[in-house]
Amino acid sequence: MELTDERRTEVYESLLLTRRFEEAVLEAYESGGVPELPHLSIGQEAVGVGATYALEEDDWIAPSLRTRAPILMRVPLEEVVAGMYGTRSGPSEGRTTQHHMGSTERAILGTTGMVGSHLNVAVGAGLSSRQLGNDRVSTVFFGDGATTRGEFHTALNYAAVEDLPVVFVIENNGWTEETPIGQVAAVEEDLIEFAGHDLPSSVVDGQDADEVIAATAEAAERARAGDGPTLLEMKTYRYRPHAEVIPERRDEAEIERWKARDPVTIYRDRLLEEGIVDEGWLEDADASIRADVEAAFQFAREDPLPPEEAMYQVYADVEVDRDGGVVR
Amino acid sequence: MELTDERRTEVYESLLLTRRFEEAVLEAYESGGVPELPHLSIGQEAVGVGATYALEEDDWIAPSLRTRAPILMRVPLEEVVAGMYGTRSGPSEGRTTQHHMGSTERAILGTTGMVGSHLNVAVGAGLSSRQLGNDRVSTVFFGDGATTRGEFHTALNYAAVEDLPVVFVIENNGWTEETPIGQVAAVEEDLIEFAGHDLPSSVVDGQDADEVIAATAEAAERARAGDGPTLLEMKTYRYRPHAEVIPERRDEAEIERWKARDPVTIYRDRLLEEGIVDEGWLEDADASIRADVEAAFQFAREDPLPPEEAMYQVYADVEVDRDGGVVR
Amino acid sequence: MSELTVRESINQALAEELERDERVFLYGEDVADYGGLYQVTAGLQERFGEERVFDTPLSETTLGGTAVGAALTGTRPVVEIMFGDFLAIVADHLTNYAAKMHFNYGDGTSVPLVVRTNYGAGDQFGLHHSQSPIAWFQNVPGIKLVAPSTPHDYKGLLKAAIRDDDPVIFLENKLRYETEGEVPNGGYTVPLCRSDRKREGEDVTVVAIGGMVDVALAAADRLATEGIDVEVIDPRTVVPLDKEPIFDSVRKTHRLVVVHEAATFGGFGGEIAAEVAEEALFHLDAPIERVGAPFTPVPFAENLEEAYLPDEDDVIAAVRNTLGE
Amino acid sequence: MSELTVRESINQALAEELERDERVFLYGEDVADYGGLYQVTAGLQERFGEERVFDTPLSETTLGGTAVGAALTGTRPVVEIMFGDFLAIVADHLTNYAAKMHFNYGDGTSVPLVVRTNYGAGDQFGLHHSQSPIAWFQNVPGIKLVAPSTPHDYKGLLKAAIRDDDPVIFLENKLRYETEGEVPNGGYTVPLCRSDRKREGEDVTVVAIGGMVDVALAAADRLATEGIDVEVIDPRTVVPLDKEPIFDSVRKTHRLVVVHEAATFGGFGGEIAAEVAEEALFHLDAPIERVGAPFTPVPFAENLEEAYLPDEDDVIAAVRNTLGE
Ligand SMILES: Cc1ncc(C[n+]2csc(CCOP(=O)(O)OP(=O)(O)O)c2C)c(N)n1
Ligand SMILES: Cc1ncc(C[n+]2csc(CCOP(=O)(O)OP(=O)(O)O)c2C)c(N)n1
Ligand SMILES: [Mg+2]
Ligand SMILES: [Mg+2]
Repeated sequence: MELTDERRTEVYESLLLTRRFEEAVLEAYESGGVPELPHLSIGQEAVGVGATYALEEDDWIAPSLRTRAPILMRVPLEEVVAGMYGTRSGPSEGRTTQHHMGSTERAILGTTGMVGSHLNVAVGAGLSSRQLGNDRVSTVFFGDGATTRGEFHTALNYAAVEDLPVVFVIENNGWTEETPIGQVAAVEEDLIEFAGHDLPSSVVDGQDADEVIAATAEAAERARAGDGPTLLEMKTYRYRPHAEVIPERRDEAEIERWKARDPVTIYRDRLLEEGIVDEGWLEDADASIRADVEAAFQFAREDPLPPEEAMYQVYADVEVDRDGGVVR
Repeated sequence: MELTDERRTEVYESLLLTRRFEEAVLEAYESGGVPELPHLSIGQEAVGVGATYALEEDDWIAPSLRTRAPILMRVPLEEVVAGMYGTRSGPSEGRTTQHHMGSTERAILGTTGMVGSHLNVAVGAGLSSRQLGNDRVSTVFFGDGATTRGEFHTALNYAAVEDLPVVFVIENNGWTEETPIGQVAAVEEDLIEFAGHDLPSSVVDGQDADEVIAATAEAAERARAGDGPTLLEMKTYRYRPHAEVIPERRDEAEIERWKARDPVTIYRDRLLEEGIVDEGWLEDADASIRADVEAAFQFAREDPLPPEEAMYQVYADVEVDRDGGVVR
Repeated sequence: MSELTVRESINQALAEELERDERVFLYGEDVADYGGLYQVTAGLQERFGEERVFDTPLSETTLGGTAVGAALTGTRPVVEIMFGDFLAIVADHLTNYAAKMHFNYGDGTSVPLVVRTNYGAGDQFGLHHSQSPIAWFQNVPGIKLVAPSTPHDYKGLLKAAIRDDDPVIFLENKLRYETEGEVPNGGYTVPLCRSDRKREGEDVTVVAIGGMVDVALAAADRLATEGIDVEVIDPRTVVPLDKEPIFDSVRKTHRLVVVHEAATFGGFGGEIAAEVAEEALFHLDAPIERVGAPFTPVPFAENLEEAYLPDEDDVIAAVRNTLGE
Repeated sequence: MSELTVRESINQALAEELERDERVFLYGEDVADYGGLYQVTAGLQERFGEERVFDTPLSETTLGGTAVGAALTGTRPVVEIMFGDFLAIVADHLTNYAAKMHFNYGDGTSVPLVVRTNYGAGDQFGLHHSQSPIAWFQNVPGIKLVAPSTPHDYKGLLKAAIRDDDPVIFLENKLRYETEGEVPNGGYTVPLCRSDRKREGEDVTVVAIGGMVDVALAAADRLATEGIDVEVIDPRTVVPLDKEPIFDSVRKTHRLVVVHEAATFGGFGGEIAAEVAEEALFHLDAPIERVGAPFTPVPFAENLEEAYLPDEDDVIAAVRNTLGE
């Protein structure tokens, strides 16, 4: 994948959008509150941005509960924010939270609240690609904690056995809620050790969007060529607690160490250094993104709640009343 | 573990008992029929015999649906055969089939018909050992097919994370029902490749009881010393189809290749060669085992069916009627 | 019309739908070359190729998960779970994923998958290969549960299930794969979510599910010789439920017996009884009778399993009870 | 007596049982140092040490499987499954293992484990963290399902569950961890499998489950001001069910309303209604009313979730219906 200067500025804009969006979520949560409990990815932006950037627009993406960037890159901001507020213009008219949203048009696979249950689902998308003879790649994001579920083994195995076009992206932020992953995963060092499966795997610097893009692009190419799945372990970190109700208990020094490798800063400095952008451009970009985010929140706050009928979208192919009875 | 001559003749007797027992099951099935559908382990005897022999009598054993030897080594023959006939003297008074039997006194963990669901259960027995501060090791047998379930990953991981006293024994007979394991497991060569987990693992000649004993004894010692679990892959083969209703579709040459390394013959020849037994002893042993097996079948055929009340053993701590109502 | 077994009628349905729609594919443990443990898919791989009919690892969560993923992305997977008991292993993917994604999306995306599995006791397969798992999913909005009774319905309902846009658990009674019956030639379907009156009668309504429809009909025949005229309703799709025909029948007969194979307590029969107790209480001339298994796991021993499984005599006794006999 | 929250009463029960019996241990995701997502196990690791209270990987099948194995081999695991929705992931170990092993053994071996989990909507946690999973297990012989309502019962029932030799799913209503109530000091237990009359009344019987007991009692108070005298029965253990007190109450009041939080269709209320329709039909002066959620996943939006969740007004309307008002 060739990264022109223009493309790299887009990458930066996506990083910044993700950052500014989540900062706004945090602010909104801490002032008036937001109905959807925030599980912020601040600090992890390069993983989602880089991987999504390396893919085609119609490649399937199966986000984890924390993967925010791909959603922001593919879905209009207003819709995402409305999703958090549970208002009418959200991705499911308020039926579900925004971080489980699915959209076939945007090639986002809806997920469940069961961490890791989406891995085999993403493999199923790969199966569809094979059955339909198209070359859509399926990329699934999941945390380090999810690697200790059985789904991790079975999904890797099946994708590898069938050489399906799937890219597995571990967002390894070192923690599964309040437990350090090292305490619950029987590996010496890296989680890819788990995968004795016959598939390529590598560890990637998840703070560096360019590294993420390169690794994902290579994996996607392999998938598209019919050479099967790849496992990528992206080392990253979240600056915030698991969810906003949970107190911060991690080591201050650990947090600071990671902040010194901030993915937005790394990318900004690189663009500056390479003379691709200047301070003026950066300020403009930031201002415009902030304005967009602000407008989206404004929109969502004014968006009405859904009508009660929104709830009754349970079956696609039959009309059913609220008591489970078929309407003739 | 020191193997005296006497002990080695016991090993041989267990191999032969398992063989003769299953031959009798087959014969009974092909003539009049046996209520429990036989899933025979003929050809695989050395795995169960060797591993069980390497353990203490109160070490927990969690058999697979095919593991026959440990049950025969720990449970009176009459009871086992009655279990197949579903008669009153079976291990659960006819409530369940013999191959799911559990017995706390004989340290056999009851299993379910869900291949592989017992792996974490066996790990739980290891947890009990730790909690109770005893040194009982838990050994779980499972087929190659079971390694493609999520349970395999999660059980290995948890046992390794907690350094629990568990020995994992893969009875790799190359087939999962009608599918060759190579077709559904993404490994280059051996199933232990799956286990990138931080635990010792090795491939063992499952046709040679002495090898099985040595490997299991070492693993059990490690477990008892508090050094955690071991994964052993025992290469073996079943001579019969998956179950007796299923036609044989495997390559004749493959079957013959394995029969040339028959575990009973290997052990008999070795005992003869080393002068530990002579032909006369072998004949006597065979005759006596055959007589025992015959008597056990005779017993079971005459054993009455259970009384209907046998079925109502559902709760240990409350009396419940057949309609789920509590009896006051 | 031809005389087909249930096995053949399912096989035909699969073949016709594989033929009709390129998006349909079939997979599961040993379903391909071997043709499935019960030989229901025999010959299909040969006919449609390895890309349309294929085997999988021994991993039900992969079966459940990939079927959801495939269904969400434009194909129509038909997956075989070897025994209904194993649905417990895919309960997460069925309950939390398949059932909820249409609700979860906002663009009409649905989950057109079919999980074929079998259920039922009577062959001494023991407590883990004989359960009747309907109740595990009866309270899960978004799932469709289909349990046919005749070769005709098996074929037509399976074809409809494959064409249906919702996730369907298709329950095959493993004791009745050999049952024969008339099946029309050609590509008919039987609509989901429509119950069927399998026998018309005036005196007592019997609602029977899946394999118990045969039992109810046999009981009705025996009762007819004594002049007791039983109506037998077969819901066919149990979730969601086509309730009105049941209410109508009870309003006519004033008596209700519900029959299924699972334990009575907590079983789907309770739902039917409750519905009638709400909607048609004052039409009832007798307490509702439920016929089902005792609240125990399925026992293995021949005599115990026989005592466990509801049979004609149980249905007849229940009908007589409603008649105050 | 002290005034304790539900959270505190559960924590006390755990502490007392850990203290009393060396075989008891507590584990789950983040239950140890952190004290559990809902802080129910706070302080217990500090007090009882890392060998008795510990964290696990994010693997519910390990939690379910190891709890069964530990319970079969002499210990008494208490395992926390973070949300009741995740029971679908351990359904195999609960349904096929825990529930069946006492039956499967012949020597009296049982499976004394407790799965603590929470359930319930009302906090906008969405469709995968709000379900009420009772029905998933209501047809599973061998499991005990306990859903307490008051701090007093939470403590006493949990202690009894830990001492009980059968596998218990202990359901905590996550909206009510802060609910306060009188709890006796010292080590009482409340017996499993015994329902409790939470309010005596003459006119209508309301059987309410778990979190809905509060709702029923509040409705009863409001109705009392109009002279309608409601009796509220709390089964506490729903499987197996202590049926007689329900029948007795209906024989007295001649009217029944059943209230639970799960969807009405296919929910446990159907079983209760069916039992009454069989046992006490001619004592009923009005059709049985069921109050529950609509047959949809739990919606997220504030107004939708409010419309979804049964409330006092729904109970009051149902009671009025039974009175023909
Ligand atoms: C199956 C399941 N188990 C437990 C949880 C509760 N839970 C939500 S997020 C989480 C931690 C996930 O850690 P990780 O996979 O590393 O992702 P991260 O939160 O770090 O992005 C847990 C335990 C859940 N949602 N689903
Ligand atoms: C969870 C589950 N899936 C599928 C089956 C059906 N089944 C029974 S045995 C078997 C093959 C097991 O193969 P393997 O683990 O290699 O053991 P083997 O039979 O070779 O001893 C299968 C698929 C089952 N019993 N349980
Ligand atoms: Mg993490
Ligand atoms: Mg095998």
